[in-house]
Amino acid sequence: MALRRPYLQPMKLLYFALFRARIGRGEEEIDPPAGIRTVGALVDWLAERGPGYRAALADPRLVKVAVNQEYVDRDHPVGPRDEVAFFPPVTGG
Amino acid sequence: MALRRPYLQPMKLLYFALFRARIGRGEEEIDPPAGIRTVGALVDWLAERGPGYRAALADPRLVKVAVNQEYVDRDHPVGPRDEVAFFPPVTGG
Amino acid sequence: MIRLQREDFDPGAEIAAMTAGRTDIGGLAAFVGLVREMAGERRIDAMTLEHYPGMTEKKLAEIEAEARRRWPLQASLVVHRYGRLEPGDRIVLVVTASAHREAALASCQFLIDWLKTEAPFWKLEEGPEGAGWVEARASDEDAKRRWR
Amino acid sequence: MIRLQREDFDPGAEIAAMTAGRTDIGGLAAFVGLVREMAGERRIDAMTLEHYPGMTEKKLAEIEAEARRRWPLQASLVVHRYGRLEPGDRIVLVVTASAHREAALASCQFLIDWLKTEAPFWKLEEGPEGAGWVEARASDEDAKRRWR
Repeated sequence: MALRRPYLQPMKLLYFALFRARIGRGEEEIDPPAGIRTVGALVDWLAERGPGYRAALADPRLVKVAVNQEYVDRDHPVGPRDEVAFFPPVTGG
Repeated sequence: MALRRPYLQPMKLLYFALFRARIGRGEEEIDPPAGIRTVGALVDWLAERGPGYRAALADPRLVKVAVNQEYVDRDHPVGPRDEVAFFPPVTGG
Repeated sequence: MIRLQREDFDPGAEIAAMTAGRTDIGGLAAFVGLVREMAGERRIDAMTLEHYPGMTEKKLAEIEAEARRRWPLQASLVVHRYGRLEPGDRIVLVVTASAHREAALASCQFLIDWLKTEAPFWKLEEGPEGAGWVEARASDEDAKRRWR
Repeated sequence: MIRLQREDFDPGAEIAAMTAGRTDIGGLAAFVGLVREMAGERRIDAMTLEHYPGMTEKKLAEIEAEARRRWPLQASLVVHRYGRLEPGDRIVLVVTASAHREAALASCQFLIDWLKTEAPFWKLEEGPEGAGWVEARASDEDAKRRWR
């Protein structure tokens, strides 16, 4: 029997507003390297994926992150099957 | 020719709410003695006119006075033809 | 605008009229005061609002003018009723509109706080144990003092 | 109650529904946010409100629950629209009702302040010079910080 790769439990990433525009998509499923265990590590890894990602995620003060629909800090853990959303500061109301 | 008495330019007094109930009327015209030149003197003089007046005007903190529809203090002047209103602290809204 | 009236008012109609056709209002704040059935432990069957005709209109106009000096308002409205009211009836309406929410919210609160301590109204409550004049609350004076 | 919807709402109908048949509400506070034609120097032709489906409802419900923990409220309502809006259109409605005016006014302000910084909405403005995402205002963070 073949080994199950972690790819089968991917992480779901969501991008909103300006980030969606810069990255060019609203969502994607990814399978980050095993070493990526925190929001901060994930942001740094994503920023290396291309200029759109880099532009969106460059300024940490302007990057809000929600894991499973809760606001979290850079040291919050992330793992397979998490829904991780990236967006600029909110402007509703 | 007869002397014109100050009575011909009386002061108009108004009483509201609890004061009207205690004094037994909502308004009256009076001709106070010549020495009554301030709100404070007028209040003290009125308080001697009977138990209803005394009950209404006994506690200075609970007596609000308006002269010609403006809130005033005890040392504000009063004179003939003024409209002087007495009432407890307001409770609208 | 200020209005002193015996009859009821419609908050929704007043809000709609204030914003109709306008594109310069970013925030609108409203306050409605109503007659409660219970005032602390006392039950209220009815309430009669007495006022000082002439001075009431004057003070309401002054209070509104003061709000408009303090905040950049696109529109403002104070409607206050007098006469006999029953539990559930509306007493007072304050509506303020501004380009920004902060001015609308602060001026609405200012208007109701000032009105409570400056406008010559008095409430006579009727309940099972008879009628009595409502006493002024120290907290209303405190609320006004915030705005000095 | 919270509602997230594309369609318009009627502030008057919501206020009337909240107070209908009740005699335990002494004060009701409402805030309506609207699209302005001018945002500072920029003219706005339209605005699109994007949000995070699922999280938006969750955060709005949390914000409302927090207000009800902090103040004794008889009723509360937050309605927020999303999608494309034009100048003069309503965006958001907050209504709170309490026995006392202080709780109604404070909780209404709290709800709109928190919503501005906590609820995942973003505004894309379209004007004569193209479209651009609205940037968050530091003053909104300051407004929220009052309530810590």
